[in-house]
Formats: sequence, structure tokens, C-alpha cells
Amino acid sequence: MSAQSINDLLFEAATLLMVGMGFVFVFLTILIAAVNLLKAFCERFPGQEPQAPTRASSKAARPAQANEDKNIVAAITAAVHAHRQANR
Amino acid sequence: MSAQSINDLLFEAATLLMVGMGFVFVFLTILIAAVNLLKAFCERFPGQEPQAPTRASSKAARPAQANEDKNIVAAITAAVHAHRQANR
Amino acid sequence: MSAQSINDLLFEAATLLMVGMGFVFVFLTILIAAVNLLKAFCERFPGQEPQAPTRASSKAARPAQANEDKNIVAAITAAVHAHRQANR
Amino acid sequence: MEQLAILWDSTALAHFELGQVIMMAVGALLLYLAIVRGFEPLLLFPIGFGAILTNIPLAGFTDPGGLLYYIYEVGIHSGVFPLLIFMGVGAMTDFGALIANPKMLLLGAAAQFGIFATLFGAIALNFIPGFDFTLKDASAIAIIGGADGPTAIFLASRLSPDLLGAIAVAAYSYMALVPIIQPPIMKALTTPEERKIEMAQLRHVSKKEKTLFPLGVLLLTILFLPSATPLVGMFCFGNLMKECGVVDRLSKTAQNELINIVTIFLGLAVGSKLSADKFLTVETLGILGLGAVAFGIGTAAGVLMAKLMSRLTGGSINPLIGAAGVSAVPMAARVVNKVGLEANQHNFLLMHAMGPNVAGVLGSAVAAGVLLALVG
Amino acid sequence: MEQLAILWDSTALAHFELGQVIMMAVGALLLYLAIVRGFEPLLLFPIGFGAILTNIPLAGFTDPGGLLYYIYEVGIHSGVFPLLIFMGVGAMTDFGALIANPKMLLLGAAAQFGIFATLFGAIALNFIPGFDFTLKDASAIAIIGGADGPTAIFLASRLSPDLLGAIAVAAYSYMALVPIIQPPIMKALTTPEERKIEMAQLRHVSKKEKTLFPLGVLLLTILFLPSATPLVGMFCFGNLMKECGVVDRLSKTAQNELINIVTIFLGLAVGSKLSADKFLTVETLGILGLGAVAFGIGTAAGVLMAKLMSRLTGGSINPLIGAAGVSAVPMAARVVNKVGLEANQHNFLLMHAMGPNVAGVLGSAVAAGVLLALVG
Amino acid sequence: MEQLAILWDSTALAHFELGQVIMMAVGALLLYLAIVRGFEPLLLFPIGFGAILTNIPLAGFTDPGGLLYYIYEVGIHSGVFPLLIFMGVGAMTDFGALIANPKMLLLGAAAQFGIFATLFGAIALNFIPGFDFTLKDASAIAIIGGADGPTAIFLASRLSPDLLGAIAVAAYSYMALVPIIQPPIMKALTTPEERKIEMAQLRHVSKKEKTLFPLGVLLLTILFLPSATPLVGMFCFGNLMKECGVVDRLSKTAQNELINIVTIFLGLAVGSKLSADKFLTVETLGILGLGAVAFGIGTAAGVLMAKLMSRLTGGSINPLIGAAGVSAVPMAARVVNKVGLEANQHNFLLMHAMGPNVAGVLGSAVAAGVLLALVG
Ligand code: NA
Ligand code: NA
Ligand code: NA
Repeated sequence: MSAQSINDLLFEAATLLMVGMGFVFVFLTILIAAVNLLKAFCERFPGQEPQAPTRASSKAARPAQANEDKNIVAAITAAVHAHRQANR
Repeated sequence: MSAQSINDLLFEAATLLMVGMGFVFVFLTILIAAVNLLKAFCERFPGQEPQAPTRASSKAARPAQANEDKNIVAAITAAVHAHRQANR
Repeated sequence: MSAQSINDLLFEAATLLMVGMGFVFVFLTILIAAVNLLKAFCERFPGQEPQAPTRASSKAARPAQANEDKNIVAAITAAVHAHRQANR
Repeated sequence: MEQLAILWDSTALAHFELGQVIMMAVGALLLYLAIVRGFEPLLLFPIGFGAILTNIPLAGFTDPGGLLYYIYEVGIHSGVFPLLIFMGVGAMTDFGALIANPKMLLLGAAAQFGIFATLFGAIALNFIPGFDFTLKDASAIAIIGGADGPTAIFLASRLSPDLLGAIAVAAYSYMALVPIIQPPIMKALTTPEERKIEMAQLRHVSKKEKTLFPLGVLLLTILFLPSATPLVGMFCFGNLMKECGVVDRLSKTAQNELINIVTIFLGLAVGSKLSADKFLTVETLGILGLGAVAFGIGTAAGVLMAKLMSRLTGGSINPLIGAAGVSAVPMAARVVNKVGLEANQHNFLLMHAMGPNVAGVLGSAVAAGVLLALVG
Repeated sequence: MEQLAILWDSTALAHFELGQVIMMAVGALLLYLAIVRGFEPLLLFPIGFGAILTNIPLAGFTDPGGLLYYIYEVGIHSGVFPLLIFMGVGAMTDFGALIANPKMLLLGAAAQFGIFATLFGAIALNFIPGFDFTLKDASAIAIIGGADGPTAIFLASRLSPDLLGAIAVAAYSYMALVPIIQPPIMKALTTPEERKIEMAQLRHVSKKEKTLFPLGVLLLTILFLPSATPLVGMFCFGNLMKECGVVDRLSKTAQNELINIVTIFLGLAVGSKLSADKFLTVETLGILGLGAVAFGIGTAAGVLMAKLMSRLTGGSINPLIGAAGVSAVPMAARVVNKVGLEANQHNFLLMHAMGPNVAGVLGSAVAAGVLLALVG
Repeated sequence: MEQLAILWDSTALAHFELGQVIMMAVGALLLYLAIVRGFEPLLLFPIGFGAILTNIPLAGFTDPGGLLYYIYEVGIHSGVFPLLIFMGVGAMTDFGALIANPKMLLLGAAAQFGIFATLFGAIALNFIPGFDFTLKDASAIAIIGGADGPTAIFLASRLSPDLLGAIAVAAYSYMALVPIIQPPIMKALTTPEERKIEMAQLRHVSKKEKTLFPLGVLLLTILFLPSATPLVGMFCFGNLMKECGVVDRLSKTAQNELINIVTIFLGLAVGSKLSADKFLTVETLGILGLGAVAFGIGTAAGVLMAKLMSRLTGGSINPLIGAAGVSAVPMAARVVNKVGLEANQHNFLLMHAMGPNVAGVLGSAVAAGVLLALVG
């Protein structure tokens, strides 16, 4: 590759560097604003939340159960395994 | 689309309506007869059932192991408890 | 198929039989040697095992929760016992 | 800064068309219905999300080489995904209530009147300028009345792929709306006395009967309606897997991970058909209207058939259970139970309604087979 | 009522051919064997169901565009499904018993005599009019003697796709029949005294050995038999996933959901090869006969080799365990254990038989590689 | 014994090329790093194994018709696998910490400087004879600085498939090396006082915010960067599945079985790109070097940005958390926590570092979109 064409590429790369970083910053800054709007919105209209919380709490309950379930399943698995071993 | 061709289509649709509903009824009526035959067959030849029941009961027994039997529930509770203790 | 061409095929099959069985035996015999080497290697360089053991032991710890802990074993024994009782 | 110009040109802002914006709003609406209203979320959620992705300018999700293009071609153009869903549904279905009371099959048959009447209605719509439904289009639309998602998607993919998006959305939306659509019709066609009828408890059904049942259904379908065997065959395959008891690990995978994976992809692929040029047409309005009619007629036909059977059997059948014949498992059966409880606090119709409910699945698969054989 | 005529014409009744009826009966027989007799149900169940679906007239399951057509092309024509099954089987296999006693590999080698002797037999069958087996056909048939389903399907898909259905059915059927086929041969070739031999307990095998073992097997296969690396490579990949302990979530998926999904599809796709024109031939009879011979010879060769080793080692080896060298994991090892217990109530051979048993898997994969290299 | 000659010719011994031997050693090295050193085992394990299989002479894994050929074409050439992985990762990601403190997005932005600076560096390497990177190659290499595996694989498959193997290996290797690469840079750029800063506890984030967040991210991406919507869209799809709470069974499958299955295949397919002719080049050395630089620059940029923000906010931000902006979830956040604890035993930064950590995932997906739009 000729030095000339590399220099051209380097110039393009430098432009990409500036445009790219600029765009990333602008984009994520807009996203910051969006999240702040989102927070304001959710504080202003928690009216629909009664539905969400019930779902949320029932969900929160589920993982908790799930953990317990996992322990229980583990225990049962072990028991069944031991039982099968014993049966062979 | 010309009214004529729509009328032709409507005639076809009407035929489909009759033939289709007729077929559906005939088919499901035959299925009723088949299910009744099936019942009669299973009542007449339960001789092969000894195998099926054992499978069925051993299958039914599986949930039973975990859910219904008090001894098992007690044992699992103990296992889970011990497991938690061990994990802390 | 002519008897001649079948005879040719038979000859090829006979060769395959000898070459194939020979290769299988040679290959698996080499594998025996390889396993013995492996054993020697693992006995000679258990030095790298400290790492493996930690992993192994942390892995082993998982079954250990179920298998080795006396409380758990007791509980499972009870569970299996109860299960058998229930199944009879 | 030529790059900036390219970058601006590559934002969607410079390329949005109105139709895409509207379709993304439709996608958002489906997400809202799924998440907030709880309408058939397992399907409407991925369909809605797929609709949004599909309509993003420049993103190329449905262009050859795009993600949704591949998923649609592999899963729906081929017909494979709806059949796998049907296999999984089969593995989750318990035919016990139907085997105990096989007469319920007549209710599953009657409710298919919604399908064939709608077929007639779809053709009649052609008198209105702007509508131009062929017999294939009309058949694909009519199957919405079968109240069964995979059947509707399978038939639409065979007969009228361009309408698939609208048909699938209509089918799942109305299935979610069953608690709103059905009760008024059920109450209008029954007397309070009829709604109070309690039904005799169902007999026990042996494992052997449950195991032989899917084989019997398959045999009859093979003999009389081979065109329905893809749907009925995979359904019976799933059901036999479940009931036979020797392939539990396969049955569990079919009911869980496999059907979940396929559902995610099926939903996205259906959503990929919600593009502006195919959905924002007067035909979609027609499809939505016809779908509602189909559900209404199907419900009414089921209830009237049940009413007739109630008379003929001296009042041992509660006519409400006819409404479950449209399928929409298990929603329709639950609606029956609820309306029954309103009339009589001790009237638990759930198990009795499960018979016509699963019969409706078979009925609409049979109807789909008839349409494939005669129109396809 | 022209429609009625079309509908009648579209029922199967007007189109059944005798061959299709017979093949559906074969499918039903396989279902019966799987469900009622418990013969290898995980494979024979979907194979049997696939056979029924395949032979439905007008349904087009195996026509281009049909469900089974796609599954076969994607999964078996490509060779992908048997390799994924092999990966899952690898992730379920414990080589501990074999590493503890590597001499058992000789038994896994000896039992492959069943394969190569059958190859000779298949060619010899050509003297009977009606048989016309090429060397490729004969090799694909002979691999039945390997007593390993995915190996047989993989090799048949490479060498003789038309015979694949019969070969797979024979392989799985005889694997299920191992408890009937093997004991008489085992008893005929051993004395009661030999059967009573108790074997020394196996040494402990470290995690490190188990982890390095699949890598060693892979290395040797790469060096000496690259044509076997698809099979052996995927097997070792699965086994290393299991033993290395750092990718447990992948290993568990490979052993459960992934292998279950592939098993469903593999079975259906094999069933799709059970069409009348390919299965109802005198060649199928030949394949079934040769398969039985192959199992018998493999068992005998394994037992005789074990007998020889028993003599040479001064009686520290029970010759029965040679029978496990055919693979058919873990059925053959259980049969050995049972026959051993009959001779001596305190003789638990299960763990000792697991060595030759898994050696047999490697042995038949190596034999398949030899056949691919020399005949493929 | 002509057969013996053929058999010898069909062993690998007669056909090994040096490049293949070296690449198999590279594969073995990756396995070693995965198994013994615990480097990103879920990916490096199947990649390493795939590299070994790919380089077996005569085995044909990557020839048309070979297993890895199919997996690569179906999953990576199409771009499907990395997108499915991204969906699964989305379903596993909790944006709570980021929503509670959205300023952290600036750290996720700053750390992408590693990407764009490396792009410049890759082009500059062309001055060295032997290097010949196009702008597409340079972009694909630069994305290693995004410290996100699926993003790197997706972008490389679009822009520079020949370099995919080296890029994926570099990306995952450096992600595993984060605990070694980052701490010196973090310490060099911060004072002990800064490292001791404790941060205020994060506010509670409601379910509603978490549900709306992925939709907001998707909306902005649609408006401003459609070329990033395949990546961001599937990520948000997964995240919304998780947070909306109505499709739990789909979400769980996406996070477990589906992502596991795809991971196995993705790893093998990436490994299939580790062939001697594509990997054993000076370019690979350049890629490995540039990757290390990219990680270093990204880390430094994140820390410096955090330092600036710390000054501007009067010291309420610990500059260490800037290092988490490169993504490498959750490794980078854990490293931040560890370095923080070294400076101040009561300083638990893990939750605070999760914000920039997930912001880094979004940041590199956005950077990938910019590169696709401007270079692709
Ligand atoms: Na229906
Ligand atoms: Na074998
Ligand atoms: Na990143």
C-alpha cells in the first residue's frame, strides 16, 4: 500500500474517530435525558403501578420460591438418585 | 371483480360451507363412535392393563413421593434445612 | 451380479475384514498404552493438580452438600426409606 | 464533514415513511396489550416486538440476509414452526374430559360453523369496492374462527402468506378477548334456568384409553382427511409422547424448552409480516371485522348445539359449555366456568367445558384440512 | 356436488397402496415395541410415528416442502443430527471404569469382529438372487454389529442412504433385544466356573485422568484415522465438556434439552425413510438377518477374547464381560451383571462391564472410520 | 495389501502440514486457558475445540458438507448466532444500577475511545510492510476494544469475515485478562485518595422504569442509528422479556437452554475460522497487539472521564468505576470492586460499577452501529 493511500486512510480514520466518539457521546447523553424523563414520568404516573407492583411482588416471590424450589429439587434429586443407586 | 364472478365465488363458498360443516360433523361423529369403541375395548381387554397400571401408578407415585407422603415431606424439609445450615 | 464379480467383492470384503480388524486392534492397543502413559503422567505430575483439586473440590463440594453431609445423608435415607414404604 | 452527512443520512429520521411509523405504533400497541393487559402475552409480545423491528427504516430485518427474513423463511414459509408448536400443545393437552364424554365432540364440530360462515362472509365483502379476496384468502381469514393460533398460522402460510400477519394478529387478539366477546352471546342464547344446570361428574378415564385415543384420532384422519395429517399428526405425536409414559424426557422437552424456543421465533416471524404495505390496507380492517364475526358465530353455533343436546338428553347438559367448542384453550373453558358460577354458585363447569374445548382444537384442525383439500 | 367428489378423492381411502398399509403397520409395530415392550423407546417411538406419517397417501410429509423432508435434509442428509447425538452421549459417558482398567479396550476391539464378519456375509448374500449389495451397502449394513445407533445412522447416511431406514430400525431393535440375544451365547461359550469369577475392585481414577482421556483419544484418532474424527471428535467434545468442570451449563444442555430435541427430530427423520418402496424389499429381510448375525458374532468374539485374556491373566477376568464389548450402553453391561449374578450371587460385574461397554463405543466409531476411509 | 496403503494414505500422518500442527497447538492452548486458567471457558472451550477439529487433515470439517461448515454458514455467516446470544445476554442483564444513576452512561461512552483510537492505530500499522488492513478490517479489529464478544463477532462477520477467528479469540482472551490489564492502568491514573471515595447508595428503581428502559433505548436507536438495531434491538428484546414479567417461560429459555445451545455452536463455528491460512499471518499478531492497546486505551479513557466527573461533582464519584465502562460484564465491575477494596476496606463499588458496565455494552453496540453505517 502506498504511503499516500495510507495517509488517505489515516485521514478517514481520524474523521471516524471524531465523528464516532461524537456520536456515541451525543447518543448516550440523549439517553441520560431519556432516563431522567422516564424517572419523572414514572413518578408522575404511578397510577398504573398498582398493577405492576402486584405483578412485581408476585414475581419477587417467585424467585424466592424458585430458590427454595431449587434447594428442594436438589434434595429430591439426591434422594431419588440415592434411591436408584440403592435399587440397582 | 365483477358481480358475476363474485356470485360464482359466493356459490362456491356456500358449497364449501355445506360440504365443510357436513364433513366436520361426520368426522367428529365417527370419532365419537371410535371413542365408544375404545372404551368398550379397554373394558373388555384390561388384561394388558396390569402393565399399563404399574407404569401409571409408578408415574403417579412420583409426584406422590414429593407432595403427598408426610414422611417424605418431613424428610425433605429436614434435608433442605440441613442444606441451608451447611451453606451458611 | 455375476459370480465372478461377487467373488471379487468377496475378496475385497475379506481384505477389509483383515485390515479392519487389524487396524481396530492396533488402534485400541495404542490407546491402552496411551492410558497407561496418562496414568503415569498423572502420578508423576500431580503438581499441577493443586489447581485442579481446588476446582475439583469446589465441584466435589456440590455433590458433597448432598452426599457427604451427615444430616443430609440421614434425611435422604429417611426419604428413600419412606418412599419404599409408600410404594409397597 | 462528509461523514456527518452520511451519518445523518443513515439515521432513520431522514427515511421514515408514515406507514412505518403507524406500524411501529401497532407493534407498540400489541406490546401494551401483551404486557399491561395480559392479552396472550406469549405470542403477542414477540409479534409486537417483531413488528417494531420490521418497520425500522434501513435496518433490513426482513431483507434477504436479515434476521427476521431467515427466521420467517426457515420457520413459517416451510410450515415447520406452527407444526412444532402443535406438537408441544399436543404434549400439554389432556383429553381425559373428552374421552369421558365423547358427545362433546359435537360441540367442537358445531363451533366450526364460525369458520365456514366467515368464509362466505369474506367472499361477500368483495361486493364492497377495495376488497378483492380470492377463495384462498377467504379460507385463510375464515380459520380465525377456529380460535387456534398455530392452525391459523399454518393455514395462512399455505393459502395466503401476504395476509398472514393480519390473520395471526386477529386470531391471537380475539383469543385474548374471549372473556369479553363470549359472555353476552352466551347469555343472550340461554335462559337463567339453563345456565344453572349442574352436570354429572365425569367417569375415570384409564391411561390405556388416553394412550390409544391419539392413535385413533390419527387413524381416522389418515383414512378420511390426509390433508389434515400435518396438523393432526404432530398434535397426536405430542399427545402420545405425553400419555405413553415411556418417553417422558422427550415429552417434557417438547412441552417446555422446544415450544418456548419455537414460540419466540414464531412470534418474531409473524411480526415480520406486519409491514406497512401488507398490513395498512382496507383488507386488514375486513379481516379484523370478519374475525370478530367468526368468533361470535362460532360461539353462538356451539351454544345452540349444546342447547339442542340439552333438550334431547332431558336437560343433563348445560348449554353454556357449547361456547367452549371454539377452542381458545383454556380461556374459553374458564369463561364458561365463570358464567356458570354467576348463575349458580355451586356450578363448576370447568372440567365439563374442557371436553368441547379440546374437541374444538380437533374440529378446527379438521376444518383446516377440509379447506386445504378443497381450496389449497 | 362436485366438491364431495373432490373431497372423496382427497381422502386416503381412494389412494392407499398395499405397501403403505404394510409400512404403517410396521410403524405401529415399532410403537407397540417402544410403548408396551419398552424397546429403546426414545428412538423407536419417534421412528415408528415417523414411519406412519411418511406412508400417509397425499399427505406429502416427505415431498419437498413437507415437514419430514425438511427434517431429514437438514439433520440427516447433512450428518448433523447423529453427530449432535454423539456429542450428547459423550457428555453422558463416564470413562472411569475404562481408564482404571485399559486392557478392557481389547474386548471393545474384539467385539467389532461382528461388524467385519457381517460385511463379508452381506457380500456373500449376493449369491442369492434378489440381493445386490455393493460394498458401500454391505459396510452400512455391517455397522449394525457396532450396536451403536448414531454411528449406524451416520455411516448409513454417508454410504447407503436408501438403506438407512432398515439399518437404523435393525440397530435399535437388536440393541433392545440384547437381553434376549446375548445370554445364550454367553452361556454357551463359558463354563459355570468361569462365570463365577469375581473381579478385583477398580482403582480410583482422578479427575485429571478423566479430563485428559478424551483429548488422548482425539489425538490418536487425528493421527491415525482422520475419517473417524467427526464421530470421535464430537464424542470427545461432549465428554471433555462434562469432565473439565468449567462449562457445566453447556454440558447439562448438551445432555438434556439439546439431545432431546435432536432425538425427536432424528427419530422422525429416520422414520421418514421407512417408505414402502425402500423398506418392503428382500434386502430389508437380508439386513434384519445380517443384523442378528452381527450381534451374535460380536458377542461371541467379545466373550472369546475375554476368555483368552482370562486364561492369560490366570483367571482374574470373568469372560462374561467380553459380551459388553459390543457397546449397546448400558444394556449390555446390565446383561453381563445379570448373567454373572445367576452364576454367583455375590458377583457384581456391572462396573467391570462398563469398561468394555464404553470401549465398544470407541471400537465401533473406529470401525466406522475405517469403513469410511476404505469404502466411502 | 493395497488396502493397507490406502489406509496409511488416509491417516493424517501422511498429510499434516506445519500450519495445521501449529493451529492445533493454538486450539490446545485455548483449551488450556479455558480449563486450567478459567479464561472465559464458555466461549474459549468450544472455540479451542473447534480450532483443533478444523485443522485435522482429510477430516473436512469446514469443507462444504462438513459439520463446522454448516454451523458457520447457518449461524455466523447469517449473523443469527451473535444476535441470539445478545438476546440471551439482554435477558440476563439488570439495568437497575444504570437507571438509578444515568450519568454513568457517560463512562460507557468514554470507554469507547478505545475502539476508535484502535481503528486509527490499525490503519497506521499499514506503514509496516506486511500489514494491509482496509478500513473494514480496521473497524472489525477495533471493535475488540468494545470488550463484548457477540458484538465483535457480529461486526467481524459483516465487515471482515477472514479476520473473524483472530478477532473473536482476541476479544474473549482480553476479556478474561481484564483482572490483569486493568488494575495497573486504574492505579496509575488515580490517586489513593480518589480510590478511597465511597459513593452514595443507589435509589430504588421501580419495575415500571426497568420495563420502559429497553423500549426507550430501542426508540432512540431506531431514530438515530438504525444500523445498530439488529444488536440493540435483540438485546432490548431479551431485556424487555425479562423485565415485563408476562413471558417468564420465554425469558428463562432465552437465558438458559437457548443461549447454551447457541453458545456451543457459536464457539465451534468461531473455532472453524482458526485455520492456518487465515490465522498464522502477521495480521493476527497485529490484531492481538491492537486488541491489548484497545483495552488499555478504553480503560484509561473511562477512568479519566470518571475523574473529570468526580471533580465536577465535588468528589461524589470514585474514578475507578470509569474502568468498568469498557463492558466485559461482569468481570470489569468486579475488578473495580477489588481495587476499591484494596484502597478502602469499607468501599464496596460493585453496584456502582454495574452502571458503567452495562452502559459499556450499549456504548459498544452504538459504536458498532456507527462503524456499520459509515464503513459497512
Ligand atoms: Na377450534
Ligand atoms: Na460398538
Ligand atoms: Na463495551
